[in-house]
Amino acid sequence: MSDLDFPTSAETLDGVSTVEVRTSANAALIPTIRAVASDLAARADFDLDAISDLRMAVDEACATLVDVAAPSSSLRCTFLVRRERIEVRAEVNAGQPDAAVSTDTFGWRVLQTLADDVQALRTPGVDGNGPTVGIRLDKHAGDAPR
Amino acid sequence: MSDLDFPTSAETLDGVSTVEVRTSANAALIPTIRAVASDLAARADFDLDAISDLRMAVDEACATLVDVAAPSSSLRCTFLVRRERIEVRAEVNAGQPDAAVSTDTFGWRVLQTLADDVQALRTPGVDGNGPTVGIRLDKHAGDAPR
Amino acid sequence: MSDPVAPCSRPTADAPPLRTSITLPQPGTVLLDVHGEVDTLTAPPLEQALSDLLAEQEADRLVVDLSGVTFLASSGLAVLIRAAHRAADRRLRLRLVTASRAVRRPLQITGSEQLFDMYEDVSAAVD
Amino acid sequence: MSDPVAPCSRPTADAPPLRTSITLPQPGTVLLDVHGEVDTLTAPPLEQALSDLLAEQEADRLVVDLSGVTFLASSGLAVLIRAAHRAADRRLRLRLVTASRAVRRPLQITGSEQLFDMYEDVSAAVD
Ligand SMILES: Nc1ncnc2c1ncn2[C@@H]1O[C@H](COP(=O)(O)OP(=O)(O)O)[C@@H](O)[C@H]1O
Ligand SMILES: Nc1ncnc2c1ncn2[C@@H]1O[C@H](COP(=O)(O)OP(=O)(O)O)[C@@H](O)[C@H]1O
Repeated sequence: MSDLDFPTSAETLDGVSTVEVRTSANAALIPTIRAVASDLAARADFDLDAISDLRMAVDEACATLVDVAAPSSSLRCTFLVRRERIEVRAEVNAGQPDAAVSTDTFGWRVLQTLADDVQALRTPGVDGNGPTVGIRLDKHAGDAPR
Repeated sequence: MSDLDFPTSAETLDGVSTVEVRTSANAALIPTIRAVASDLAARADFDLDAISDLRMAVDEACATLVDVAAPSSSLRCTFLVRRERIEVRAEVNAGQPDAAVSTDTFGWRVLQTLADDVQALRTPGVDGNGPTVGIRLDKHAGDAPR
Repeated sequence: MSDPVAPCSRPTADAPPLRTSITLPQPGTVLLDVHGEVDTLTAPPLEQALSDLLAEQEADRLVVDLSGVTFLASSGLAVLIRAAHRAADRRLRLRLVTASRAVRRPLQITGSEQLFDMYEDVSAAVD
Repeated sequence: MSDPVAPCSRPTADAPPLRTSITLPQPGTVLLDVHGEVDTLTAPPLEQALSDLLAEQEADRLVVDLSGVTFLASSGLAVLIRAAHRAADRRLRLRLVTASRAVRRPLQITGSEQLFDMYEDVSAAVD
């Protein structure tokens, strides 16, 4: 696990477009985050398999995090759209002090298959707050013609 | 014009789902915000005309704001999804001290036609910063069968 | 392709984003039709619908039509895989009808296809 | 509906989200085909394409096929309306082919339909 280094504003740095989506940590809002993932990948000229994979990977990451999020907390998902790849960072404030992303599940294995790179992130909570847990993933545009 | 009272987190209060999207204030990212608007309206069972109108209204509001945004600043767009209606608040930090949303344009007249209610918002800047300008709009789900 | 006329139709409980229904298109064949998105919220109603399908003890042909499914998450895959194992206990293989990339792709990349008999349209699957 | 064979095709400059091309399906008729989303970024290339269409002095029938347009913002509407005024200066009415709600709805709610002759398919519009 590595430290979280979460971008807080939505600047364009070096041709990177940033889109940050923040919702209540509620599974009912994950479909909207999936829609953002699909839209960004389609506009970044990802091939159809890569669009489908990114949509599923983002869903998986968000579903995993919503499961450990503190009640009434929020889910933050940032898309860094680069040339030929999209990096996604999702995070929540966890409810339990020992909360972490489980990496021994079927879902995590699927996530590893879908993304080109995936990492679980964790920053311990301060002052009795739960830790911040997150998932970072990278997806390349693919090369099949659309 | 009224004061900005912008929600900063994405809580669910009283059955209101909140989705906040933050991007660089760049017209190239407005299509993604349109996609969020369409997705939320479709899932909230808006009729097809109302989905189309909300998508166009959100586009218009964001395009207007991107025009007055300070360089390298961000565009923040919050969707409050209520029963039978969606409220949208979009805002940017403006570059010029006297910046405001123009309400004497064709675009603004179209926006008034598309939304059930629309308001220009403005908070003066402090310490030599430009003002924060925004647009709030309300759209009802409509009643045509889908 | 003619849609089989259902002699018996039982809509199962469904949250708005997922609609399922079970029909008996011909003797010995049971067809579960699924429409919508299968994600963490809708995997449980899909699991219930698959249990209803597997409860048809007389049937020797179990068909799941996923043509109307527009998204399939790992939680949905896991439910399908569990149903395949339960069918295997009865020496049956589930027949899946998959028309779109949104369904085929998750089955492919997880190597789960081998657990099912795959069809591209429902008429071939029930035949 | 048979697509008219183009004796002359000039693709105009386009950002990826908007594709335009002008063809002469028959003597006196010029057809501008537009594909993509017309918003604040792509209204300028549409305006250029409409200027090219209006520059066809020999033509007495100017057709804009918007069937491939998936989004039309007020900036795009304004460009179409300006083109209608320029056509009116030549005592011509632009013919618009609109197939989807994404295009029909903005024209309807702004009352701009009256400025154009509206068609539902391109073969009727060029005929
Ligand atoms: N790599 C895999 N490929 C195919 N099926 C798998 C794989 N891993 C697990 N499964 C199946 O998926 C189903 C759910 O797995 P399970 O371990 O219960 O879920 P989780 O890991 O999320 O707790 C089980 O029926 C299991 O056989
Ligand atoms: N309410 C309206 N309905 C139809 N067309 C209009 C309306 N208002 C303006 N227009 C037309 O739209 C075009 C653009 O309007 P204009 O005033 O130049 O844009 P803006 O108001 O954004 O500066 C003009 O050709 C004008 O005739």
